[in-house]
Amino acid sequence: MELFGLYHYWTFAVLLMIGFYAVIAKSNLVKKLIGLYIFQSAVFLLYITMDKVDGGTAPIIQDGVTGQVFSNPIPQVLILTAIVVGISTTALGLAIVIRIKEAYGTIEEHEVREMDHRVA
Amino acid sequence: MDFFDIISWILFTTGGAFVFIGGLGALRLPNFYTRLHAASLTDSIGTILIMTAIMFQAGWSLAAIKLITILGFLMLTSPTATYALANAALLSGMKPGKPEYDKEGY
Amino acid sequence: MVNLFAMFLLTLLIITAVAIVRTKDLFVAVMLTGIFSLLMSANFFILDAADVALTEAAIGAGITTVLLLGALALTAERERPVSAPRWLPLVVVAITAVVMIYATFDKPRLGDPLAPVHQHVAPWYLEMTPVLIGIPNVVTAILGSFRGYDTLGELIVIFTACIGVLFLLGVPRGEGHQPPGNGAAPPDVALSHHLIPRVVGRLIFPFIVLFGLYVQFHGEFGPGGGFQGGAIIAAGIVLYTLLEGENSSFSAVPRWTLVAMAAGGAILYGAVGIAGMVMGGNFLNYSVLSNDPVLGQQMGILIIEAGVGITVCGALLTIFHVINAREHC
Amino acid sequence: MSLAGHLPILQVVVPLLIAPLVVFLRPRGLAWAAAATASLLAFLIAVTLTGQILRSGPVTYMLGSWPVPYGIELHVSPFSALILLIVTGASTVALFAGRRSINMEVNNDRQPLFYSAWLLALSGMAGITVAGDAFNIFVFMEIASLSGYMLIAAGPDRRALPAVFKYLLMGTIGATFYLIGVGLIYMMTGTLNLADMEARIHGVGELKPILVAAGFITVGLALKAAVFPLHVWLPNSYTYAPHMVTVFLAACSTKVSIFVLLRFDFLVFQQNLVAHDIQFATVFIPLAILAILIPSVSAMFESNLKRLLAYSSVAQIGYIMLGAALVSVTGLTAGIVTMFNHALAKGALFLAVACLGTHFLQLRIENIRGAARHMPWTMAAFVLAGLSLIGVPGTAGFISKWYLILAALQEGSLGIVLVAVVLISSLMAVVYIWRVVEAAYFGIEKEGLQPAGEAPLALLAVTWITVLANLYFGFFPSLPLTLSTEAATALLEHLR
Repeated sequence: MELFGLYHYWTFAVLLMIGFYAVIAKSNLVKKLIGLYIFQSAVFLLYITMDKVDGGTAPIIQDGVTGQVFSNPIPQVLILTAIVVGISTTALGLAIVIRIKEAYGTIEEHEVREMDHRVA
Repeated sequence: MDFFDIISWILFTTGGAFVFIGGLGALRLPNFYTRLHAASLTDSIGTILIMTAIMFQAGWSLAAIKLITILGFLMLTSPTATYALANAALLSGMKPGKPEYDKEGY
Repeated sequence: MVNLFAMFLLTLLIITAVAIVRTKDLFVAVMLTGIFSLLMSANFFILDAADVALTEAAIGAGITTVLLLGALALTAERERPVSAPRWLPLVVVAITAVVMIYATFDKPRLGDPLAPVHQHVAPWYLEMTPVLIGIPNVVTAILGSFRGYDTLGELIVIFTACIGVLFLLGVPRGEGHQPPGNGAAPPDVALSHHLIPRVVGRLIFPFIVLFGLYVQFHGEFGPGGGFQGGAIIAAGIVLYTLLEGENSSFSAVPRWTLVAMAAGGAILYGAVGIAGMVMGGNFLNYSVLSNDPVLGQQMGILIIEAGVGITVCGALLTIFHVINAREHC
Repeated sequence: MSLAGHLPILQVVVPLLIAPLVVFLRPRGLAWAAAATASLLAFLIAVTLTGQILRSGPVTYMLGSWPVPYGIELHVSPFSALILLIVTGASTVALFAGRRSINMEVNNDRQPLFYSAWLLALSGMAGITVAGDAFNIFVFMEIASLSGYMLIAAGPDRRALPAVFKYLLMGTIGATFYLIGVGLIYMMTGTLNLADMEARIHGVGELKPILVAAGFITVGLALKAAVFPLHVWLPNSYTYAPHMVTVFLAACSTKVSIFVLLRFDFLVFQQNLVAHDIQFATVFIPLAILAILIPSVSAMFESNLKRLLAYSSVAQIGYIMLGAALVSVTGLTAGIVTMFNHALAKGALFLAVACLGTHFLQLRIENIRGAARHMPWTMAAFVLAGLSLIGVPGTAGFISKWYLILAALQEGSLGIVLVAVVLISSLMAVVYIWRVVEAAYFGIEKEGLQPAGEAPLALLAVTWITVLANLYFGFFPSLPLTLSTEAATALLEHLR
């Protein structure tokens, strides 16, 4: 079952790269923000892949049942925080994109750069 | 393999078949409205069958009650969602009836 | 068998991500982002992370898609192709990918109980939570009490995003209902001609808020807590705003209460921390809140989860209303 | 426990919990008053904390009274005391100076939000400096960055928006790289507490995930700290931000990221990776040399005042990294002292530019020609601060340049090259400071640009206080030096 474990890590690497590529190569600002969101979501996958234990369940300790193997709770706590960081960054980025649209009339980065060069 | 397992097994397969047919329809049918029919198929009959199958698996417990409420909620919202989708499409000028592809070849 | 299903979901995840990057129509990209979050949430559930799956579904699929759609309504719909050289980004991405794959070889096998992650700190939490805090859900115990300082920081992050969006998109102070710009209250452009969705919406709206409250206060016993509860209630009120229109939504939840909720939750959380300090413990020490330490911990966690829920709900609603109101001018 | 015992947490919590309150203070000037008092309080806490640390060594504080590796721990070392002084000092100076200048740039009904974000940026940076937990640093790094983006986006010029969007993208990628690095370390050691991490990383030091984690953390933090090739977001962000925000962020925002970078590289990774110090040196010395030379050249040909000083900031970060890359006690001391002295010099320069900004809308060299006749005090402050930036003896800048040269000379043949680089860049600094001074004193005014008179008194007074601090620490550098030497020895004690 070695391949199955590595598959999780390789998906994380591929998703990271898709997001990273979208942020660098795309010129539409909203597409860049979506790429950034994919980039951050990939990291969640890395953390949650760590917490799996064979035969374990979600770390909720029922009173009656004993001898139950639980998955590791700490990466879940960290990722709860990271998800909210992701949406906060996306929300602020969207507000900036809306302001750019109103100030420049476009949300394509190369057009914004040309308008700045023409003025400067 | 007592009696409940057989029933839930049957329900699972028929529900799965309906979902598959719905998916296939949404892919292959020519224009928007016919595809909407196919997609709504998975929402209605597919959900009912699979939910009841899970209920049989869960037996008579708190989980079964939760499943019933979920089923009720889904039965209320998914037809409304399909209606809202069709209504919005109609309002935005997509004429039903013409079999060929719509404006941008959706 | 489950592993096979997990691999199927992961491949679907990659396909969706590639589709998001390649599509030219931004609405399609936003819808695919919603699907991406849903697949991510399903994946988390298979990896035994129930709390995170609920949060990812509520915040990732729910609120992020609504915000992206709101922003798209104000900006462009299609992405103009650009003929920039593609090789530089590809080279950079390729190098980072090789580094990442290189790192995966010595990683512990997935699910291996002997991995270092499960040896050091995790077993202590799993043993001591029933003893020290006495609530079943270990994740909420760690989130609320053992690493409560992180959650306070987290609350402040979403509060910062809320005042950031408020500052940038300039919603005027709360007096009166007239939105910014043209002054006169615009006619309710709500989906008046969508009668059926309005009726059904009005029917299920109270149940959504009820379910949100259930998730909020059920955080100690099952997956749930402040973040998820706040996000679900916010999604419910967003649905109400979409169906009934902006003005009736503000009559239900006035604008200034939203900012008050966003700030109030953070202050409530800090106040609990300082109360612990005043009563002799360190910052965020709930055991000193009452004579029985375990009861004190449970009381502390309940209050701060309420603070988290209030702030998350207030912040997400403020961000939505600001983007939604912006549309009129 | 007495109040003195709670100082580390009060340092972060005081501005953190006053920020949500400031949002409700609508009457004119009340928001500014609350923010100024909170910042002053934070500065006083930092000073008492520094006194405590000088007397009794590093202070740790357990949050929620949980035992060490299970709860979150705050760790205040001499190095963090120095950074706390820089952060709270810069914020207090900028707030007390900038009331009129901020009124000009941010309209009144949005000022409560502006000052709330200011306090959040301050508490975010203070949170990073005192944190002892790797993930906690990420959370407070996000707080500091998000509020920083908002403060920069408050700039009146529309070009602030694309600049801050690029900063948001690069900052978030940097923070996420850091998160990946922490995740990989957590995967191999099972702990997030920095002190605990050092101990447990021994056995797994050679495994691939730890090497990749070191790479990711260093690149992510270098991106946030604007180290040379990754600094492209800095010039435009500081140019188009409001003047007071530039004063605040230029003095401390990149230094906090360098603080975390050095802590990780010298505490967590240093002792475990064989030949790490040589890798660190071979990577960062060439980068530092490029960082010192290329931005100085572009500063020489830059006509916008604030972008000129922003390029010089990137060069100064190059000095700090050069000092650190020498991996010796004097080298590290030089790097850390440069942080303190650069904050003083650059803060004073940007304050002087803010004084000019109250009268000139376009802060370009050709626009401020002949400004010295009408604003003598401002330009005098600019000259003295410029001397400190160049490193003329008797000013704070000289101390850092002196220690840098001392450390470089210990490196033998390579040292000669480094000393040459430091001297060349000092000459370049003379050139671009002189271009401004010459235009201000000897240039003929452009017609129709009559500045009414001196800058507002509060702004001018605070500028002069900072300039005098520059001179004071030039003659009596004992405080920053003792803190830096203690920090350097703490960082390098593992190596011996």
